[in-house]
Order: sequence, then C-alpha cells, then structure tokens
Amino acid sequence: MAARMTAAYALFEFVLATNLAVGLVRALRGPTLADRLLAALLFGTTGVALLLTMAIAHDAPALRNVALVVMLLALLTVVAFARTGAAPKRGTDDESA
Amino acid sequence: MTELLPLAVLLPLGLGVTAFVVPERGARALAAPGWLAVTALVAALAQRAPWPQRYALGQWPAPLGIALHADALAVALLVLACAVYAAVLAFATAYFARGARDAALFWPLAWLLWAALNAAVLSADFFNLYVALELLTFAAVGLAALSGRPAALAAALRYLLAALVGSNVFLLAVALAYGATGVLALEALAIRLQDAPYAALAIALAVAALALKTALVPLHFWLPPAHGGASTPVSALLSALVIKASFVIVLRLWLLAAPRLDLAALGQALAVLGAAAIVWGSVQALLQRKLKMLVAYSTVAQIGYLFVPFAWLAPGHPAAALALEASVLQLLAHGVAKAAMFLAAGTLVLAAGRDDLGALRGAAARAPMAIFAFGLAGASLIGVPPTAGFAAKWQLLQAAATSGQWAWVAVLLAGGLLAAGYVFRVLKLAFLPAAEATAVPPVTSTLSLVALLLALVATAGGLFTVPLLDALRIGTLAWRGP
Amino acid sequence: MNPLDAITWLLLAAAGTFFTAGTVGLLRLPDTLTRIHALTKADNLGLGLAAAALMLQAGSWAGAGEIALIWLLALLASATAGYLIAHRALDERD
Amino acid sequence: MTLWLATGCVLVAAGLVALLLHPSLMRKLLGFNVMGGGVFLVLLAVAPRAAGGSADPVAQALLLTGIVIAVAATALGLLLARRYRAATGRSELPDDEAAGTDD
Amino acid sequence: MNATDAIVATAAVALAAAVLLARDLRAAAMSFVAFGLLLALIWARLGAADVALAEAAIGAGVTGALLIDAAAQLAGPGRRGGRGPTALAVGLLGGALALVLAHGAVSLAPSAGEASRLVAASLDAAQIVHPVTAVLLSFRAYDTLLEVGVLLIAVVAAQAAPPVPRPPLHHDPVLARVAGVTVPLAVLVAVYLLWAGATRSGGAFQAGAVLAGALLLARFAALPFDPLATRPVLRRAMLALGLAVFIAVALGAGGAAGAVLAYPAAWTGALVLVIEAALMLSIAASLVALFGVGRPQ
Repeated sequence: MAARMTAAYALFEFVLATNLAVGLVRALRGPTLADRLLAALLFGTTGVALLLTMAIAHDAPALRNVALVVMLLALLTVVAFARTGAAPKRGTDDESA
Repeated sequence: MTELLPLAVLLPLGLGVTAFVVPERGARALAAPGWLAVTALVAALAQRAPWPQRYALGQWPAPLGIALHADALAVALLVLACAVYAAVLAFATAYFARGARDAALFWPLAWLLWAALNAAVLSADFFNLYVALELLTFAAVGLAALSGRPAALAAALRYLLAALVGSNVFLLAVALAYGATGVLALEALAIRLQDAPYAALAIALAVAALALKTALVPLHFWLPPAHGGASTPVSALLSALVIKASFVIVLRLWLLAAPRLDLAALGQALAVLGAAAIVWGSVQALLQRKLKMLVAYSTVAQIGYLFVPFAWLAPGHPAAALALEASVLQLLAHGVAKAAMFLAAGTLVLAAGRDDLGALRGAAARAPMAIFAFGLAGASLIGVPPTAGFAAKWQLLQAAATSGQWAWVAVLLAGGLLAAGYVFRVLKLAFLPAAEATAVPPVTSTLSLVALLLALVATAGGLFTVPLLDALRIGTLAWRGP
Repeated sequence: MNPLDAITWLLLAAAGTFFTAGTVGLLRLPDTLTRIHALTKADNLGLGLAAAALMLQAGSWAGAGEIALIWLLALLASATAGYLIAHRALDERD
Repeated sequence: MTLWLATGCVLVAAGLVALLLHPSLMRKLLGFNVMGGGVFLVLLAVAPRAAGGSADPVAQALLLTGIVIAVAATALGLLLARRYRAATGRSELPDDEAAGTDD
Repeated sequence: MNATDAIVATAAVALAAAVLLARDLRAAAMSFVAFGLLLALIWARLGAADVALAEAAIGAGVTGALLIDAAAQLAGPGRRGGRGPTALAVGLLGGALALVLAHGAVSLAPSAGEASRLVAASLDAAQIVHPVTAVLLSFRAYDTLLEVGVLLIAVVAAQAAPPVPRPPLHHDPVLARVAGVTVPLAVLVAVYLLWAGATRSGGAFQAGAVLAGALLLARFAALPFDPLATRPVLRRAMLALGLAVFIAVALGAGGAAGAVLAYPAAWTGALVLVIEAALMLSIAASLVALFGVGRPQ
C-alpha cells in the first residue's frame, strides 16, 4: 500500500477520533435523553467509519463485520430506547421521580 | 482410566440439564439415582490412590490445554459433597411441595451447583478456576433467591454484587499472572511466578477475592442474610459446601501456584482475620434473635478456623503439615456438622411455625430428634470429643503448640466457649415449657431423621480421624511443590 | 499517485469535512430537533463519502458490497432514530 | 501498551469505587461493567503480542468468555433488582444486612 | 501508540465517568452504549477483532439494550452515591489500587508467551484454522463448556425472579417496517458469523448475540415473529440445547478420540460446527430469556 494512502488513512482516523471526542461534550451535557441518544448515534456512525478505515488501513477485513454488527445493534438500542418511553418519569435529567 | 475426573464434572452437569428440561415430577425422581451415580463415580475415584492424578482435557497437555488435578484435598471435598448431598437431597424431597415453583428451580440448580463444586476443586488452571467460581456463584445466588420473597431477593442481590467484586478482582489477578508468565496452568505458573515482578500482587489479589467469596471477616457481610434467609436445604448447601470450594481454591493457589513466593505476611494477615472471625462471628451468633441467623453467624465464626492455620502454612515451617491437616479436617467437620445443624434448625423453625428463638420454647417436646441433631452438630462445632470438630481443633492446637505460639490457643479456647454459649442458648430454650401449643406439621419427623443421621456422621467422624489422615496424607501436600 | 488513490484522498477529505460539520452542528445548534438534522444529514453524508472512498480500496466485490450494506444500515438507523427521537423530543418539550 | 494499561487501571478503579459506593443497584451493575472493561483491557494489554499485529489468541478467548459471563451477571442482577423493585418499591438494598431476612 | 489511540483512550475514560456519574439512570445506560462502542474500537485497535465483534454485539449491543430497558423501571429516589469518610476511604483505596496496578502491570517483564506460541504451533494438530476458535473449542474447550453452563444457570436462577409485567407495546407502523427489514438481515448476519468462525473472526457467541438482537428487535417492534413463543418444555429444551450437545460431543466424540473433549481428527470441522450451531441457538434464547421482555399481546 502506498505510503501516501497510509498517511491518508492515519489522518482520517485522527479526524474521526477527534469528532468522537468532541461529540462527547453533547453526550455529557444532554440536556434531554434524546440528545444523549443522538450523541450515541454520532458515536455509532463515526465509530463505524473508523472501523471501516482501520479494516483497510490495517488490512483486517474482520473489522468490517464489527462495523456491520455495530450498526445492527445500534438499531436495537434505538428501538429499545424508544420503547421504554413509558417510564415513571420523563424529560430532562433528574432523579426526583 | 482417569476419565473419572472429567466425568465428576460432566455427570452432575448433565443431570442439571436434564432436571431443568423435564417437569418437576421427573426432576424429583432423578434425585436418588442421580446421587447414586455421582457417588459411585466419586467412590471409584477415591479408591485410586496414590494422588495426585491428572487429566489433560482434549489430550492437550498444560500449559496449552487445561488439566484436571485430583489430589487428596480435592478428593476429600468430592467425598464431603457426596455426604452432604445425600442428606440435602433427601431433606429437599420431603421439604419442597410437589410441583412447586421453588422445587422446580431447586433440582437443576442443586445439580449444577454440584458440578460447579467438583469443577472448582479439580481445576488446575488459573482462568478455568475463574470460570468454575462463576459457575459456583451463579448457582448459589440462584439458590439463595429460590423463594422469590423480597428478603430472599435482597439477600441474593447482596450476595451477587459481593461475588461480582470478587470475580473481577480474581480476573485481574489472572490477568497479571498471565501477563507475567504467559501461562495459566498452575504448575507452570509456580515455576515462572517466582522471579516475575509483582507475582505476589497477583496471588494476593486472588486470595483477597477468594476471602470475599469465602466470607472471611471483615468481608462476611453478605453471608448471614444469604445463608440465614434461604430455604433450609439451600442454607445447608451454601454453608457446608459453597464457601468451602472457594477456600479450597485458596489452598490450591497457596500450595500449587505459589510455593516459591514469600507469602508469610499474607499468611499472618489471613490467620489474624481468621481469629477475628472466630470471635466476632461467635459474638454475633450470641446476639441473634432468629435461629437460622444464629446458625449463619456460627458459619462466619467457623470459617475463622479454616484461616488460622495460615499462620504456619509457610515452606519449611515445622507446623506446616499439621496446620494443613487442621484446615482440611475443619473443612470436613464443619461441612457435615453445619449441614446437619441447618437442616435441624430449619426443621425446628418449621415445627415452631416461625423463625424466632422465642418460638423455640417446647421444641424439645415438639421435635426431639431435631433438637438432638442440633445438639450433636453443636457439639462438633464447639469441639467436644470425640466429634470431628474436636479432631480438627485438636490438630490446630498441636500446630500452635509445635510453633510455640500460645496466643492462638487462647483464641481457639475462647471460640469454643462462645460456640458453647450460642448452642446452649438454643438448647435451654428448647427444654423450657412451650408458651402456646402449636400444631407440628407431620413432615417434621422425616426431616428430623435426616438431620439426625447427618449429625451422627459429624459426631462419629472424630473416631475415624487417624485412618482418614493416613488415607489422605494431606500433610504430604505441603510444599511438595510442582 | 494513481487516480484511484487520488479519488480516495478527495473523498476522505470531503467525508472528514462533513463529519466535522455534523459534530459541530450537534454541539452548536439550539435545540434537539435541529440537532437531529445535523446528525442525520451531515454525518450520513460523511459516512457515505467515506464508504465510497473505502469501497474503491476494498479490493474485493464482497468487501465493497459489505461496506455499501453498512452504509444503507446506517441510513436506516439514523432515519429511525430521527423519527423516534422527534416524537420523544416533542413530548419532552415542556 | 502503557497507554492502554493506564486506561485499564483507571477504569478498574473507577468501576470498583462506583460498585462499592453507589447505593443504587443498577449503578452498582454499571460499575461492575466498567470495572470489567478495565480488567479486560489490562488483560489484553499485558498479554504477549502474537505475530502479525493481531492480539494474543489465548487472551482473546479469555476475553470472549469474560464478556459472556459479564452479560449473564448483568442480566441476572437487573432481573433480580427489577423484581425486588416491583415487590418493595426500593431500587436500593436496605442498609443493615440483617434486614435482609425478616419476612 | 499514536494520537488517535490517545484520543480514543481519553474518550473511553470520559465516557466511563459519564456512565458512573450521570444523574439520570437512562442517561447512564445511554452513555454505556457509547462506552461499549469505544471498548470495541479499543479492541479493534489492539488487533483483537474477535473481541471487538463480541463487544459490539454483547457488550455494547445486548448489555446496552438491557440497561436502557431496565433503567426506566429502576430509576429510583435518587439517594446520591456514598458520602463522608467511607466514600473518601474507598475513593483513596481505588486510587491506590489503580496506581499499584498500573505500576505492577507496567513493570511486568514481557513474558515469553509460551501458551500462545504453543497455540500457533498446534493449530495443524487441532485441525482448526482460526486460532481464537481453536482455543475456544479445542485447546480450552473446557472453559467454553463451563461458560455455557454459567449462562444456563443464569437463566435458571433468573426464574426465581419472574419478569415484571410491563405495558403491552402498541403497534408502530414505522418501527414494524424497519424491523421487518432488519430482523431477517440480522438473522442472515448471525448465520454468516457462525460460519465465518471456522476460518476468521466470528463464532457462536457473536452470532448468538446478533440473533438475540434480532429476536429482541422483533419483540420491541411488536412483530408477530417469535420462535421462542412455544410450549415451556420446548423453550427449556432450546435453552439447554447448547450445553446438552456440547456435553454429548465431549463424551461421544471424546470416547472415539480417546479423551474427553477431544475430536477425531477427520470430524473436527463438522463437530465444531455442530457445537457452535447449537451454542448459537441456546445463547440467543438465553439472552432473550434473561432480557425478560414479555411477548407483545
């Protein structure tokens, strides 16, 4: 693999990782649960991109399956989140239920 | 044909699967033949001295594969399990109502627990020990939660969470040891651990985790509610066997994996905690207002006797062999006695209608056999000759004498007196005239009989200590090393 | 460098830009509903571009196909999330 | 590897503290999972490196086993906790241990 | 070690903090999903594709869904975490442990890695191509056997606490459509992972988790598709199948090969596939059973 491409992948991986880190802020801040789910989803897409890149950069095709599984179970998480909406309390974070 | 070793695990495992799939009726019918099969297997295994015997699973020799390791210690535990299970299975058959939900769960869990016990005492692989411990923990927690009552659920949760801390810490120890040596088989570890940095840290973490799972004071907080709150057959299994398995793993690591490490300080710490456990547990037992909680705290105290010998379990120590024998004798003696005591206590509670010491008045008249059983078991816990308990504590005294450390003797005597205190507290109440007349359920006599028979074993055990020690030659385990 | 690699370069660069845009949007946009847009639009575009770039380098049809499938799944996931969250976000507004 | 080791140790400590301190049952289970992740990380980081940059197969197998056991423990704990909550309205264990036994 | 690794590691620690400190339980559960994903990334960066796969499927996926699902019910009167001297003591203890550990682990002399070298050397003898699969189902198959036992025990124990009844899920056309596409796909992926396990990353546990994910998705989306909705005896049989088959092969094939848990060389591939298939089904059934999601009315 051309050295240039390795550099490109490394750079792209770095950009994605930075995105992850910055997206954290939203995951930490909320304020609503929906926002946290959004952040988790951002993690999902970014993480998948990262996995796909690594699959090629590090020549580990198995990581593609990881990305596939991540995506499939991200759907499960989203649905579970939506389906437990009928919770004793809702809205922004506080435990004074 | 050492195939018997893996079969000792796979047979109860298979019985558990069967008992889980078939309806309760079938599972109940399975109890007697199942016990016979496993016991016959263990008997055949016990015939085959000299120990230790090894078995390479899948024909992959350690350290690539996992080896089973049957030494005298393991065989002693296998036999103890057979004895206790005989009583517990018989007791449970009468105790649980036919087709009841808790019965339907008890049978599979009991078999799976037996498989876990055998797996834990036979394994000679650090990570495999972790898996076996998980098997043991999950089965025990499930049994503790059996009744599904809120109190049982709380106790089971407390038990589970404590055990999970232990599991993670134990796995951490495995990680460090594997990183340091690149192997998981205990003998291979023993050779490489001696010069590995932080080898002692790995062993110390593992021992701490196991102390938590064995409920050594001050890590005992989870035990009384779990053992005292469970259904009676379960209490017997948990108190007599489960904590013993995690203790055997401590010995296993001590003797097999770390013979070349200097663990004197750790040993002293364990011994001191053991002494503390004897005093603290006995005092708590004296203060309890519920019979089964009293018995549970007595377990906390008796665990102390298991750990005190670590004061002398050091390479080349003159009392090492004596100490090891004391520990193993206590293991067996307490296993039988405590199982008998819990079965008797459960029967008394059943006869009295509620678990409350006050309700014991007149128990001697209501359930004489149960009281007798309780008394005999108590005698063994106190250490009255010629009970097995006496033999164990006598061995311990000799070890203390050999090493000229008389402070321990004081602790042992104090423990005996306190034990006498809480046992007689129960007996005194039992012989007082009953406050109110209570209808005694007919099943009581059957249950009492089972408890009594086991208590007799605990009593007579002491008479056979010498042949037993000759047969096991436990002492030779000390520092034979790999 | 050969044209294939050059295209990959460009696509990855574009993808990176869109990802960053999505993240910034998630951070800066005023409320949940608009943030949904940031994510579902920009991020999936970014992932799409990245997927395209990597498909060029996948080397095997199977690999390329799997990448494409993953992207489609991502679209489905974020669309669903957008739909569901929009509902929840609305009734969480108070 | 040092980076991953440090990360693992921090996770272990954080998870352990939460597991011991948090009164809420679910938070304890979260702590258990975080601690577990840390332990796995330490295990994989100290394990010998296999050829070709891929991790040690033995360590990978151990982690797979550990992950399955962890999910089983979490699920069991959550089920017991839910049942307990439904029966008593509490999502925490009573403070004094003996309270576990009266019924 | 490079910048990307450093960022990922930092993010993992920050997310752990988010998981442990979030004031809302569901928020904590949500953060845990992201945390699991980050762990999967870490495993991938450490070259442990099999673990990454399992983490994505089990750690982040099923566990995350479990936590999100439970959080709604367990959100309690928020007595905040321990205060006072105990908290301080435990906190210090934790910190100390971290330091000692870190120092101990770092100062470990790199071991020769004897076990893993033996694995590499014995792959041909084991007749299994993928090293991790060889360890899981041949060299250390006993671990795996007991582990499946752990899963079964968890399922049995869980029956002491029957699932708390929950409100029936209303039919949501969009969800039904999405699940209608995803569930069959997930089933396919599960089978693919099972089959891939023989030669590449993958295997029964990952496959079983993905299959469980599919079943749970179907339930959450209130799809009529539910293989587990059958007579209790059959359901229990499905849960026990994996362990039963494993034991049967361990003894049967072992008898032929001359040792428990050994395979006759010619049959290794087939037997391993049989075991893995049975395991996949039981693991999926167990995870769903442990989830305690009532079937839609």
